[in-house]
Amino acid sequence: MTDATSQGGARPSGPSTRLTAADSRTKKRNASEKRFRAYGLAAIGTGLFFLVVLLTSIISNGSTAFMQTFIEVPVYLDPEALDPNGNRDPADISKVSTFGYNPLIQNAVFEQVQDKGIATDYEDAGDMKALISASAAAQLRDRVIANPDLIGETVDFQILASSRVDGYLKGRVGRDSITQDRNIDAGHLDIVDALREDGTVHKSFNFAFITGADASESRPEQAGLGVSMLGSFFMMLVVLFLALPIGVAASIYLEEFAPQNKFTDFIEVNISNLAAVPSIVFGILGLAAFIQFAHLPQSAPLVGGLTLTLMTLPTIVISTRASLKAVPPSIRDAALGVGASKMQSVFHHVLPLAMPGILTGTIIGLAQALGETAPLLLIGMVGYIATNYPEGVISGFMSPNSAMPAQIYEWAKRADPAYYERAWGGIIILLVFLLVMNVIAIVLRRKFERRW
Amino acid sequence: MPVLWLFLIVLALAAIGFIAGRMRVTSAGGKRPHSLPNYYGWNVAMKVMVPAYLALVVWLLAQPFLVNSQVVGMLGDRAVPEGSTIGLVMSDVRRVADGLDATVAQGLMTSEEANSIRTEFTDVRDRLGEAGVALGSNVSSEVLSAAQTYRTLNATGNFWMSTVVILLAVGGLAWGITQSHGSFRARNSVETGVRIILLSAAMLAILTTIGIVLSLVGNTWHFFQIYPASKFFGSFTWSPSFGGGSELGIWPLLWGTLYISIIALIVAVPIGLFAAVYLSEYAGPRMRAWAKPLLEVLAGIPTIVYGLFALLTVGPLLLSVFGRDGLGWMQAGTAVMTAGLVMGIMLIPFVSSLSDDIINSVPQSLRDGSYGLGATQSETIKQVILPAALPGIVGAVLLAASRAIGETMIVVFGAGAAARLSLNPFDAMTTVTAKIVSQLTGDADFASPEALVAFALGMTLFIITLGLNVFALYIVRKYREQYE
Amino acid sequence: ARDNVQVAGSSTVLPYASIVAEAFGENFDFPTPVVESGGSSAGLKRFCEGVGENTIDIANASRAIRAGEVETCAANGVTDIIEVRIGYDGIVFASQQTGPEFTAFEPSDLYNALAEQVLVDGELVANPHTTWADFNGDLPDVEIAAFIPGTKHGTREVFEEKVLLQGCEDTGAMEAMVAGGMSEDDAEDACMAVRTDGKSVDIDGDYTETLARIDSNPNGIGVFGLAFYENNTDKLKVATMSGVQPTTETIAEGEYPVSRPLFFYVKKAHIGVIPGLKEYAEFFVANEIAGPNGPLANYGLVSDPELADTQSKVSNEETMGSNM
Amino acid sequence: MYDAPLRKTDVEANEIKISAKDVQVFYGDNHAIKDVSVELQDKTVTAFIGPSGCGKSTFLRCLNRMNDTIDVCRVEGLIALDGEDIYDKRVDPVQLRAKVGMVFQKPNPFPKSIYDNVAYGPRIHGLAKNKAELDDIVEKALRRGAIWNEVKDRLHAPGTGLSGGQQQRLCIARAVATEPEVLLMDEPCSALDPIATAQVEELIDELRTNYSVVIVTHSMQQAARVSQKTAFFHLGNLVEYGETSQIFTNPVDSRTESYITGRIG
Amino acid sequence: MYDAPLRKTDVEANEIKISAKDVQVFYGDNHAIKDVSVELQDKTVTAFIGPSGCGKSTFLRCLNRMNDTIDVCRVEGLIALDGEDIYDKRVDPVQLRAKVGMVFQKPNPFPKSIYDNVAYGPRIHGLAKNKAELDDIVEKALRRGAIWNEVKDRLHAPGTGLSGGQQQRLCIARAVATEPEVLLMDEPCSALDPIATAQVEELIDELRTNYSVVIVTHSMQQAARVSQKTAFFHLGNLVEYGETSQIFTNPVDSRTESYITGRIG
Ligand SMILES: Nc1ncnc2c1ncn2[C@@H]1O[C@H](COP(=O)(O)OP(=O)(O)OP(=O)(O)O)[C@@H](O)[C@H]1O
Ligand SMILES: Nc1ncnc2c1ncn2[C@@H]1O[C@H](COP(=O)(O)OP(=O)(O)OP(=O)(O)O)[C@@H](O)[C@H]1O
Ligand SMILES: [Mg+2]
Ligand SMILES: [Mg+2]
Ligand SMILES: O=P([O-])([O-])[O-]
Repeated sequence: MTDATSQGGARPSGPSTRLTAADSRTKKRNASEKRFRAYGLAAIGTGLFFLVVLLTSIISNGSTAFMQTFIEVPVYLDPEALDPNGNRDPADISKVSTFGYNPLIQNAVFEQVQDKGIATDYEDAGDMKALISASAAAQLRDRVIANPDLIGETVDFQILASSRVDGYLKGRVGRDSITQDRNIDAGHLDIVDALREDGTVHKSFNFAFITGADASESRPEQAGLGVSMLGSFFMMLVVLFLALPIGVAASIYLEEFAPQNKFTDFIEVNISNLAAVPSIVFGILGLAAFIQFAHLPQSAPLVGGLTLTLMTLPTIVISTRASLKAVPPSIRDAALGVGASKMQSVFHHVLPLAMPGILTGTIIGLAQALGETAPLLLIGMVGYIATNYPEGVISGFMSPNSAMPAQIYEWAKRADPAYYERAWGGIIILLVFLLVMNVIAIVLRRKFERRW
Repeated sequence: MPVLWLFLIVLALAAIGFIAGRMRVTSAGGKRPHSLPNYYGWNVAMKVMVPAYLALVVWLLAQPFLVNSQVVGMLGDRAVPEGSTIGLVMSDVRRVADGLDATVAQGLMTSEEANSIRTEFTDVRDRLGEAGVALGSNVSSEVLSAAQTYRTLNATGNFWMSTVVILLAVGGLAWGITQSHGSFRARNSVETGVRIILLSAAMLAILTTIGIVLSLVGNTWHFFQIYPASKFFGSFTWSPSFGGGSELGIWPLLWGTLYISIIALIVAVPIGLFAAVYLSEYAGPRMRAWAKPLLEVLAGIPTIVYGLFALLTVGPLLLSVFGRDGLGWMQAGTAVMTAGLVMGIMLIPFVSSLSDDIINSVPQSLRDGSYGLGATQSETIKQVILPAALPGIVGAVLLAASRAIGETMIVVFGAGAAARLSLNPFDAMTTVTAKIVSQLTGDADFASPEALVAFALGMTLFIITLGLNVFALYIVRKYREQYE
Repeated sequence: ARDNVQVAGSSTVLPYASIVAEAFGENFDFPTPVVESGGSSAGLKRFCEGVGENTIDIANASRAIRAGEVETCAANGVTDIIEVRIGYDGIVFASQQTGPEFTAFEPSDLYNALAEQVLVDGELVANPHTTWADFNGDLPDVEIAAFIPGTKHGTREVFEEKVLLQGCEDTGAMEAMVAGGMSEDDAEDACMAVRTDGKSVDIDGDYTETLARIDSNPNGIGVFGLAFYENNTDKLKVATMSGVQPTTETIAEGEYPVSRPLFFYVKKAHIGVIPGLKEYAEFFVANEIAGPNGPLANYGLVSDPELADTQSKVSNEETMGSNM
Repeated sequence: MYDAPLRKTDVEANEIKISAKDVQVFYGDNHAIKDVSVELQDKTVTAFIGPSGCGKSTFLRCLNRMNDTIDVCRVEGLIALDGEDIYDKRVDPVQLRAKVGMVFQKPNPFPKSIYDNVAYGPRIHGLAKNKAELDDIVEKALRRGAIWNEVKDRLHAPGTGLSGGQQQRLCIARAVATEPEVLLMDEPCSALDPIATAQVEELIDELRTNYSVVIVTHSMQQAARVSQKTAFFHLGNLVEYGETSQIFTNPVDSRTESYITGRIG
Repeated sequence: MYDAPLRKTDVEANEIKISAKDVQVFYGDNHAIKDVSVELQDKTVTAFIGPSGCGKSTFLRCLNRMNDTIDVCRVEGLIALDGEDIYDKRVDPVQLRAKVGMVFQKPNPFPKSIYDNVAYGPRIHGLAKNKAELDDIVEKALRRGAIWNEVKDRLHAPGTGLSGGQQQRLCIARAVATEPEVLLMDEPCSALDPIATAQVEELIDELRTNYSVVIVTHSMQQAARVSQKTAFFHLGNLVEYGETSQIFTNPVDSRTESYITGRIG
């Protein structure tokens, strides 16, 4: 074939080779090119395929969480039960506990059943309990305490149906499966069917799932993600405003200023090692450092944010350093040559060019922080916590709260299958939250991208 | 003066200083100043803020201690009821003091009243209750007077704090402004400041490391006192049990960690790299704009979802191929393979996105050089671009590997909880991290080796990964010296 | 200053604690207590960290506090602890609703299926059984696949002691071991050793994971808490143990053998300091909450027949170690 | 297979290697090459001259489709190599560039060793059967690039650690190592000292016996010395194209004349 | 011998601007500059000539401590600017580089607009009080860089989209915009056509009235045309340094002579 040593350097195929007709070697190379390209496409395809599979299973499992079954009934607010002293004194009214409100609601539903002439074997209003969410009494009580004048009147009241009823309408609970169920009977389902006919029982969009607070095990129908979303929000604020600047600053120091010595090597190794520390160990650290040592409040998003900051830092540092490294030295030279200081050359030229990588690191780091549960376990943000809206910004950072992934994790563990659907629904919200969070970074990243 | 106010005042002074410092050099005329006017501004602002805020922080940290010890001294032992501690009494004191503050703030009590009320004449619990401050019990007279002292001390402290901070700020302002003349090297001064900031940011990594070591070392020590290190490092069995007599050998867990991480990387690195290469070299801008963020969603899906995905989808799928009905290699859906595959999927964006950015910043002239020689695009990528981007790609892969080592949920759901040494990737195994979590959140006596082993595991893993990182640094260095 | 009650600990107790906390928040002027999960051990550890606002007030536990833990507590100044038993957690064996007929077990069946060593024809051998019918013709002839709590769970201890050990004695394996020269203690340990060939799978996660395993394996048998089972009766069917159906009643009466008590521990020093602490503890054990008709029992807690004692203990703030 | 090379020096007889017809190049809205038609002969050195920014590099890059890599760049018109339209859809730019090699204006060594820089092309084109053959090819190329003596002791040092002129010669060596039929050289001697320049010019002369060479240069002397044909570009137009001797002694166009006579370098 | 017009030359009276004494430069083990001592005069153009790879760029980069950025590079000996040791610890390299500007061998525009490329230096040095003044400075610099006409309509287009020669002139404009006292130019005309070269040479001549200029060039003619002093480097040694006219007409060292006479450029 080739005689590479011959004078003048003969080519295997003279000038006559046509450009459009490839020789065998070119064919091979082109085939390998095609293969390579196909691998790339296949890799992206695989990634996207998994994404689609995951998203479909998330959406198909979770979309039902956004609909909820309600019962709409007029409730008579019996003064005898709610204000035994008859003086409308708020202090007295608030002495009546939720247990006092339950019969009123059960009566209301039972009357509705009788008014509509629905045939049923139940004779006692108390039997209606299975249809009604335990949250209804608390809701009604709040409303009465806020407006004691309502007592004695009949108010139209939209109450949550119990999770079993909701499950029945969503097809999760079937007539044969309830034969084993202690909480609800076939007779109840007959009533539900009848009430649904006339619209007393209906499904509608459940804003409370997005905005509401967590509920106890026995009230899945009431549980919402709103409060823990705020928890995540405040944590992410902490992470973003600490991890990003600190991470970028540390990277700049290490990549651009640090002298090459044992000490900076030590810092460098430490940072990459921190990336491999299991997140739960950061929880141990957070508990020791922030709660036990610094006496910050327990279960507070501030502490969670600080802990996650420490966890996210290595990710940001590693990606930032990688992209700083990729900026060609001639750019630095150019800046130094016109008399810019090192600091100026870094901040004016190198950093903007490294921005895409920094933003990528931020996106990935924040995504990781947003989805992390394990460290929160140890600083008290997992469990039954997200029950109250924080009042104001300071309490947003300081008062006990959970976070979205912790809430979802908690729901996924709960026994009532109604929580299973909510866990998936929660994941949908989490992903939307993540996307919203990332859009800014992605848009910025596209702005900064350039080739030179 | 509330801290926020103080903070804002200093900030305002800094702003004034900035403008003044700037103005002084710009209006001076004559020779061109050493640095840009803004640097003089920043120099003054820095001199206003740094000492003042430092003092503020130190004061805020120290004052509670001092006030506390004063009040504690005043209370004496007498005031501490049986079974309580001075610490708890103090938190009662603080709560009452805060309560009085809140009541005064809401206008339910005058401040003289707050300082003079006595338990004998007023039901303090009730009065505070009106302001929405709940107390656990009735307030004793000692506590109330201690709370009143506490308030006065704090008020004095706050007064002096404000004075000192403002004085410092003003002093800094004066100092900074006198410095603001053309020959002063303001830029160098500011840059030194910035450099110190950068260095301290890097030092945070060391602080974190020290923190981790400190929070692990005590309990690890404890563990090795009740469980011999020789067995921990020497035994090949991991079988904790509540009744005692557990065997806690780390090897099966280390092996599981290694095995699962390797499989995860075998999945993630090629897919991620190929995806990155395609995105940065082949894909059109539209595709890139969409595919990259979409792949990044994979990194944002909570790991519990991956865990469930492993358990419910991937496990059964693998079982149908490699299980009894297929090749017969697999006992159950949960296995190293299941967890590794799913973890690999999660790690794809770690490799792809970062590498994409790095590859994208390889100068175009190198590509041109290669195309000009008649190289195909893939040859260019394989032989010119990837080597040039290698340091960054190594970083991305290390990051992914780190994530793989640290991951829990996927292992718990996907790999099974069996600790065993086996070569079969279709066997169930578990990892160090998963066991740290399970032993830490388990039911065992927290002073028993079964619970404390979590710390020893954490410590060991920490040291091992440290060693690996030192090794990686060494390799990267060696490689880097060859080129560039 | 902290003004909410801070609770941490067992994830088994968490559901009940959350129901109580929710009702407490609705009906009292105190803020809703914060109930963290994280496991009995972690909860007690934080409980014993010391007294003061930055430590928790109550630890939930699915087992009694151990002597060593009490010592650590004392060393850290946590001396006065009120132990509150809230009821019992039933532990049940369940399988897929539509799966094979696993309806009745004896401890010996589970022993034969899951132990490391079993007695076959009078000989102690490594467990050779692959199907349930291998040793008990009444059981379905399907492959053994059991999902039992991992070694982190207290339930595992109960399972080992009340089922495996019992089965070991019932089958005579225990006797054979002792006869074979083992000490009593070693024999007990051997009885409780679970086979490691993959027929028995440890679950380190929670019952949802066990349920998912059973869902994907029709022959699977799983160990669940009673409350969990009762919420998932549409998917699971429960087996009797020694002929007794597990219900809150049979467990309360002591007929169903496999159960464990649940507790919470109150730091007495915090009573009077943390607003609502005592009220919460009292509310938890009040009849309308923890009684046989209260929401906790409704949810699956086996209510404690001696609830009245507990109530008086709480209201008198009786600590452990003082005369009870 | 391959017949022994014909050594012809007389220009007239040479066939046309590359022909361009009505070529237009746009960078976005910027019309950088306007209506250029030219026929470049085989076994000939053609020089492109013209003031900076007139489009010499741009046009050169059209000849082996290097412009494909610039997003904003759009090429119209017909360019044919051996009669084949190189912008034809079926044409593989890779094969084209293997035939039409290029030395860039800014030296761009790969961040690899000097050896690997040169061996890169022969490796991808499979020009060597074994290591020894490859070593040979590398040495020969470096010799032809007039840099062998300077780098023979540091073949495995990075190519980016060379001086500017050394890098430029390395890039020349790299380009000739793949034995292209046409070699496009964009100011190959801009960073070279006179001696190195002479060596490169010798190389160009040697290459001419088998291949065609197109060289962009700012040095009239160099154009006059090495080329047989010269093309003068101005503001994107090909103003004049012809025998080098004629262009330098007797330009037709006034712009050419003023460019040449205004010469200094 | 050499006969291009020598522009004269009032060398005598100028003081010494930069003095180097026993300078050694190492790249790792590679001893690139050996024992160089030289005194560069104020208001004078000094040319560095010598074969490729002899250490001209390296020595040039020592004069404003650009070598600090190369990890493996180590400088020994004394270099003083206006009598002050520039490698003294107390010396701020930034201030030094503001005084001693540099044009690099490979054009390296920032990936920013043309305007921003030039305005960057004046901005960080605070040379303009307002936008109008800055515009003025930019325009003046671009004019001095002989590129104003080509870019005045695209000041906000990226500097990286210019032709090679245009980039080089942009870099010259960028360097003069900051008004350095000493300007180091590493082959500033290598990619320039004769006309642009003449314009740059004019600029250099103009600069000389106030500043010192050091220029590395491979063109003997250029060295002869623009410089008053010439230094000839060979294999890392400063072989000869003296009046340009003397070096070119009457070199002392035989190596100088053979380099000059072997000229082709
Ligand atoms: N970054 C570097 N690392 C290692 N060696 C280098 C580096 N830069 C230059 N050298 C070596 O130092 C010597 C002098 O290089 P220098 O760039 O100063 O040459 P020069 O005179 O400018 O040549 P040219 O005219 O080709 O630009 C050369 O042998 C070169 O290979
Ligand atoms: N990538 C690009 N994007 C936009 N415009 C460009 C680009 N490259 C070149 N140009 C413009 O096209 C015109 C021709 O440029 P070209 O590089 O072909 O000039 P040239 O003749 O090679 O000049 P020089 O001798 O300075 O290298 C110039 O006006 C230049 O600014
Ligand atoms: Mg050009
Ligand atoms: Mg040079
Ligand atoms: O969470 P547990 O301690 O009950 O297993």
